[in-house]
Amino acid sequence: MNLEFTAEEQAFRDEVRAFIAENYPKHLADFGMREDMEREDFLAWHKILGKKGWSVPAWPTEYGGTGWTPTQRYIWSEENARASTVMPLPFGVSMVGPVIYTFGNAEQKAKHLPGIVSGDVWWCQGYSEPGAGSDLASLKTTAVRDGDHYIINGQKTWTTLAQHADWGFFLCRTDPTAKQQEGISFILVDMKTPGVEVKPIKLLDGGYEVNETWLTDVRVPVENLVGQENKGWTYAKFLLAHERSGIAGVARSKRGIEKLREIAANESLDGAPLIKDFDFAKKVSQLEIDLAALEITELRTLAGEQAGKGPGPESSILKIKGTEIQQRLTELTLEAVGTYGAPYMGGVSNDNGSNEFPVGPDYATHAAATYFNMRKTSIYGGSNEIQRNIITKMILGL
Amino acid sequence: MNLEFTAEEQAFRDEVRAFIAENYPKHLADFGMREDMEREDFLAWHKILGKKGWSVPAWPTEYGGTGWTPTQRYIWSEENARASTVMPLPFGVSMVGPVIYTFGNAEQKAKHLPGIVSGDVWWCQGYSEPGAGSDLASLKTTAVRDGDHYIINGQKTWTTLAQHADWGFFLCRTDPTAKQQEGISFILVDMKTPGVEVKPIKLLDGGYEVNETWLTDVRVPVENLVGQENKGWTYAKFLLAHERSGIAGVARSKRGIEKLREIAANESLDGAPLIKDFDFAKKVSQLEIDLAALEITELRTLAGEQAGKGPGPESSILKIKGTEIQQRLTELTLEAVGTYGAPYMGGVSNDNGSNEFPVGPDYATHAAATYFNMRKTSIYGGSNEIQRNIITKMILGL
Amino acid sequence: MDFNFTEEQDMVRAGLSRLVREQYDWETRRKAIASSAGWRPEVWAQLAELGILGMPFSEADGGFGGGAVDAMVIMQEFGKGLVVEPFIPTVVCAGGFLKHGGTAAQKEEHIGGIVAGSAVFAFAYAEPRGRFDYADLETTAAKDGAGYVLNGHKAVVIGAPWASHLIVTARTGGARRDRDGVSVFVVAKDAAGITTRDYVTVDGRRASEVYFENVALPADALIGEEGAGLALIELVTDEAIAALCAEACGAMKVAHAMTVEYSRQRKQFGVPIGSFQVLQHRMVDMYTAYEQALSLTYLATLRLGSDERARKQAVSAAKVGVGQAARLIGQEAVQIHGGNGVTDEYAIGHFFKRLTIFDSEFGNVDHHLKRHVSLG
Amino acid sequence: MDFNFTEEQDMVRAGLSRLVREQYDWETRRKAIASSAGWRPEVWAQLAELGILGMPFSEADGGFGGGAVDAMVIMQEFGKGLVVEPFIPTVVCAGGFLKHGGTAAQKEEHIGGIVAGSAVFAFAYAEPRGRFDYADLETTAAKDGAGYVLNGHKAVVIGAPWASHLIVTARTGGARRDRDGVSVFVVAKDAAGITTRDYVTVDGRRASEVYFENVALPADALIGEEGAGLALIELVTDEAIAALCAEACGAMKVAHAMTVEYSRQRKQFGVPIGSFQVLQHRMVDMYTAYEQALSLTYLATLRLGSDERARKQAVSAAKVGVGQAARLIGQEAVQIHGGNGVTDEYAIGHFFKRLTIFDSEFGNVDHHLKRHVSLG
Repeated sequence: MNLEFTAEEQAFRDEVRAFIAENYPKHLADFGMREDMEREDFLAWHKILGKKGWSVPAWPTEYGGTGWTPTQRYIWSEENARASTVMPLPFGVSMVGPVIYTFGNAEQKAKHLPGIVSGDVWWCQGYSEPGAGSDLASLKTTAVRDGDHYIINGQKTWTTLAQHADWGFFLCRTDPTAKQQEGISFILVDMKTPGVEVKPIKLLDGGYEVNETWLTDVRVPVENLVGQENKGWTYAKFLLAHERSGIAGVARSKRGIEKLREIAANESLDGAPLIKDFDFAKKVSQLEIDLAALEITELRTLAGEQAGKGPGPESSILKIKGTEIQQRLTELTLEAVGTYGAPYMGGVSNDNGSNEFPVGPDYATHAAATYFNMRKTSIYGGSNEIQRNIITKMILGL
Repeated sequence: MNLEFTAEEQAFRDEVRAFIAENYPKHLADFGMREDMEREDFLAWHKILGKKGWSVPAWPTEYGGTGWTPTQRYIWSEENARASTVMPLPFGVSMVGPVIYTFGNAEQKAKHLPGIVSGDVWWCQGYSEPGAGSDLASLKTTAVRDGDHYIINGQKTWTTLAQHADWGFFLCRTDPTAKQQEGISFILVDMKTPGVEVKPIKLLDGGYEVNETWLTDVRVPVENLVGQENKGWTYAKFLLAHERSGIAGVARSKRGIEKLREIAANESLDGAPLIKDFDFAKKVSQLEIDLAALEITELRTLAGEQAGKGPGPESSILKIKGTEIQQRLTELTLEAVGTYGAPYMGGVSNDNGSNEFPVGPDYATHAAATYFNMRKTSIYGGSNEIQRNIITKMILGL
Repeated sequence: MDFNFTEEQDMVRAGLSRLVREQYDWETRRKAIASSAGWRPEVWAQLAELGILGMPFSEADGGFGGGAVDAMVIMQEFGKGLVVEPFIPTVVCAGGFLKHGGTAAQKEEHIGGIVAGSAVFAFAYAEPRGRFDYADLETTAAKDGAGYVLNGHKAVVIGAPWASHLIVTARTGGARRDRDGVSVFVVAKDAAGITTRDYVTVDGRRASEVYFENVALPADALIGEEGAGLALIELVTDEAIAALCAEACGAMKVAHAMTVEYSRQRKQFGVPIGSFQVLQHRMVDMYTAYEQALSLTYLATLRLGSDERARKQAVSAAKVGVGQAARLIGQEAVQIHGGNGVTDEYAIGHFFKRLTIFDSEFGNVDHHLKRHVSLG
Repeated sequence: MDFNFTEEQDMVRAGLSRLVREQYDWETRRKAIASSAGWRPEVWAQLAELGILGMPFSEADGGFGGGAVDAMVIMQEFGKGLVVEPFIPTVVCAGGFLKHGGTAAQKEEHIGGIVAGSAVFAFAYAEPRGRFDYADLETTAAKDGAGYVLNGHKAVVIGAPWASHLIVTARTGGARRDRDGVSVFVVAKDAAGITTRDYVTVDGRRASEVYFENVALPADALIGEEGAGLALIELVTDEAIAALCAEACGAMKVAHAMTVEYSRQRKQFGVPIGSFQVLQHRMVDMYTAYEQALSLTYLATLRLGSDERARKQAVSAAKVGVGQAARLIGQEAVQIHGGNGVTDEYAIGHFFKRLTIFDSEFGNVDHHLKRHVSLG
């Protein structure tokens, strides 16, 4: 047992660091909120990594994975967080990709995986439905077989960044007589198919990162069914466990704490830097301690995975603690900026004046919006309550 | 709306303060833990108050109550806490007394109330049973009618200070065919009746304040039934609501915080008094703030009661917050005494030495035991989880 | 001791409750805060008509003889509807400075306008680097003949876009952060040398950065004694905090009720989510936090007239306790609303945002816990 | 990076697990701690035989070449059974002082006895008014010829009633609380001038007040450099904290498992209490807290050999995180056990008591959070 990097690992870290320094697009350095970003901004780094062969490290090497050890993947995350890179979105890389290479057929793999690896194809996720939330199994969207097509009808919600998506993966009910979690299928849909309509949802931070997606008589070829008909729930659960394992966001939160320290060094309290205020510094320390614990917990989980165990219910801990830390971090950042947390920087116009350029210091600009936005993290991806139910059942055995 | 005392109320406070100063037994001043106390120590102040007519302030005046306003009762609690008096135990005064004067017949009132008022009769409570806990309705103790007697069989637990008791009030099942909460009766039992056996339970603090009580073919005259047969659950609920309203313990916790401040002024940290340590002082302030809130909440509840509303589900808040504060107070006191919290002052003998006289400062002696002991407060009297269930149902309407 | 409201207070509450319900419904509010004005002057006029704006002034000053309890009742009702109109800056703050520090002439000049609704005030005290310290001032008012010349930059002045007048704190002597040397001035917003930059706040109000460049103030712009303004500021901001806590209590009560109702309607796994014990107990904890916060708000309000130490203790206790409750209730309400809780469409998110910004007004939880400790 | 245990470590764990299960069951422990000895010397002898007491010493010093990870494995297993035998005072503390600061002669003299089980140590560092500051010493060792004369009073010296030797900290120069002037000595407990007052602790161990009255120490009683002992003490107590955290992890794991099992057996309202969602989620939070605490214990253990700042950060992080988890798990375990949780009869209360006292050993949560901040 030890925490030291081997000489090989140190060399790898240097290689990664140099690669990022040389290749990461300068105009995306230390980028702020996602909602400011264009489609190409999201994909720029992904495409560079695709060419390098580093866009899907966790995948099997035959599909483009790097074959890195957990330690190498840890180093990779750390270095990207250190440089605040805009990482590839998870919908292709961490969600549908693993489902396709695990459960898809040869044609599906050949057709869909390369676009995910290269970053040319943007995927979105059609799981949630209005009125269903974390209760995925109650979904109502139907796919009815019609010759060599499915006709899909229904409404999905919380489809993140679907406004940019080329393809979507949808859970649809293919057997209306089956119970709750049975009779569901996992179907890939070209978002340009007639009948697919994406409407943005305005969130409480003022941004538009999620959508409602209507599917009206959408005709999808049967070859877009992944795995077996009516077995979609199995793939959905597999995907959710995969999704959770990346959700801890340790390296990003580390970088967030660094930024928080920089902000608190600039803000003042009683004539001294805020970071010198014991009360405030203590909250930062507590956050660092909880994050240090989570980092080791994640590394232990990765080590377990390497030892042959797949991502198990332990990943629910990563989801719960990871999102709690992200939320506390953004809350503390809002607290740090003080009075200048109040100005709203969204697009609402105002005859009398501004909201056109920042009020107060730059770092205060998005503090409130980010805090508001991050409330979602304990709700999505299976709410933290659902995660506790999973641990209750799978680990405590109750 | 105002918080000031009227001239009359100020005069009353002076009267109370003078009465306590003149009449409270000197040898019981600032008494420590109850387990050190003899029966007569528990009853001394009660008897003095009984003679004065102040032992049961909340009762209707016809049975010995004082007719005080809520403000006067508040002053009364404050002044007793200020003097750290050993107050009358609740089993007679706050529990069985109100049940008897509300639901009992004339003979029962005449027979039992005077002994409670005077402090001559010690009551204990036979509600809980092994394996039942807060689920009172599942009780198994039976009372079977046999002519003009009931024959009681069963086992009660957590009968507080039953080792001193003259009488007990017991919930017994009189209709074994009825559902859960029906078929229960409220019966008074002379603890000297053959078949009643009291066995002490050792608690984790080392003390013996609760007991298991076995009832084996205990013959009790039917006139000891309070109210109607099989309607005991109604009286039990009435009693529990009454019990809760006194349970906030605000005045005692105020005194406890004063003592904590004294301890923290004596202990040192980094060469200065502990109370000057911002970290520690902040925890004391937070406790004071929560207690101030609870005090007003209790006064609002009392004002509501005066306006004709009986003690309602709001009293569950008093129970929850009151016990949380008591627990945090004792925890903080243990923290304050530092290293000297570890020595055990109970009666375990040790050939090599001591535990015969205090190790460390006097105020450290019972800090750990008190903290351990107070864990019971969130469990007894309907656990805090049960209180939340009550609020869910009665106030939130869910 | 007495915890009853007067008949008049009950009437005010009922009247405002009706006004908010009937004329300040959610859609109306949404349009108003998105409009170029950002508030509803017609509601302000109506409040003047109903006597609400004159409630806490003495009859001698042209008001209706009410006090802090009346302001509490009013702000609770405003909180329930997230009313954005500037009652606290105008009536509680400016009104407070005039009542406690104003000369007869100043009262004469300004209180009538406040009561009638024609004078709207904003309180310009915060500065870019001052955080919660009222004495940490870079704004200066230099003596110039009988008057003063004001220079400086005030940050996030709530309600300033709507204001006709400003109350401004400035240093007339001493070094930055000295207790002595702080003074308070009243100034018309259209005075020469004042520029503002207006914007929307995240909780749907309006505010300005206010810049003073050689603004000439007459001698009678000074409220209270020159250089001794800090005690006055502390008194008035304590009154403002009590009113702000009352507003937060109103908002928390509605946020809690909305959440309970949502949990009753919303189904998951085939049953209302309000049937899940975990959510039930969390809603109980929200309820308990609200009741405790309300108690602290009563305490602060009723102690505003007590000696300084008791007043500050009670006010800081309230700001701490209400701040903690606001955080708990806001966050839990959003969480229990699930995905809908983070949308702009549902009202609950807006309550959450208002309850968030509440903490940063007039000192946050940490600040007031420190003040409470320092009074220990 | 590597999170695997060696085969040898797995064997040690398995062996100790069996020993605790088979020979340290609850009734046996209960009798032992109530006996006049208060511990089980025969278990100590067995630990020596199994090589446990020699595990963390190098082979050159007569040990088995293990390290901090081995101590962690050992203490986790001891924690599971609330083993009271003084592994930390003897092997981790005294062993640590000898390893890091001892001369060849001192190692020669003492390590053999520790490994063989014949020398039992206690670490006398705390003083009645010193709280958690190792430099806040009233005990003095005055130079006397080549040696020293020791005077003072050490408080709550864990395991002292069982000890043959003491490690004592004393001031050889400087003023109270100075970093300089602190020295460390080894002394036989039966040396002339030492008296003790023995007692039971609330968590079932034994401790003493130890009084030194003109105790003559030879020159070679000094461990490390005169007056420069504080850095050595910080290193050794950091090692002790890591081991203590491992013990707490063992105790928490069992307390959690007992609680889950109790919730499965115990019925209320006709169903197991483990079916109530509120209790389920609280047991999940206990589990999560345990896992996070275990991670911090790993981190602290693996950082003991790092540079001073990294070591102190990791150790303080662990003491904070494990302390918070211990509090949560201890209190919740008792609460979920209900009335039975507060009885002496049920084991859970004893785990709670041990986890409570854990916080006050070598600095509590507040102390280490402060240290963490100071290293920030």
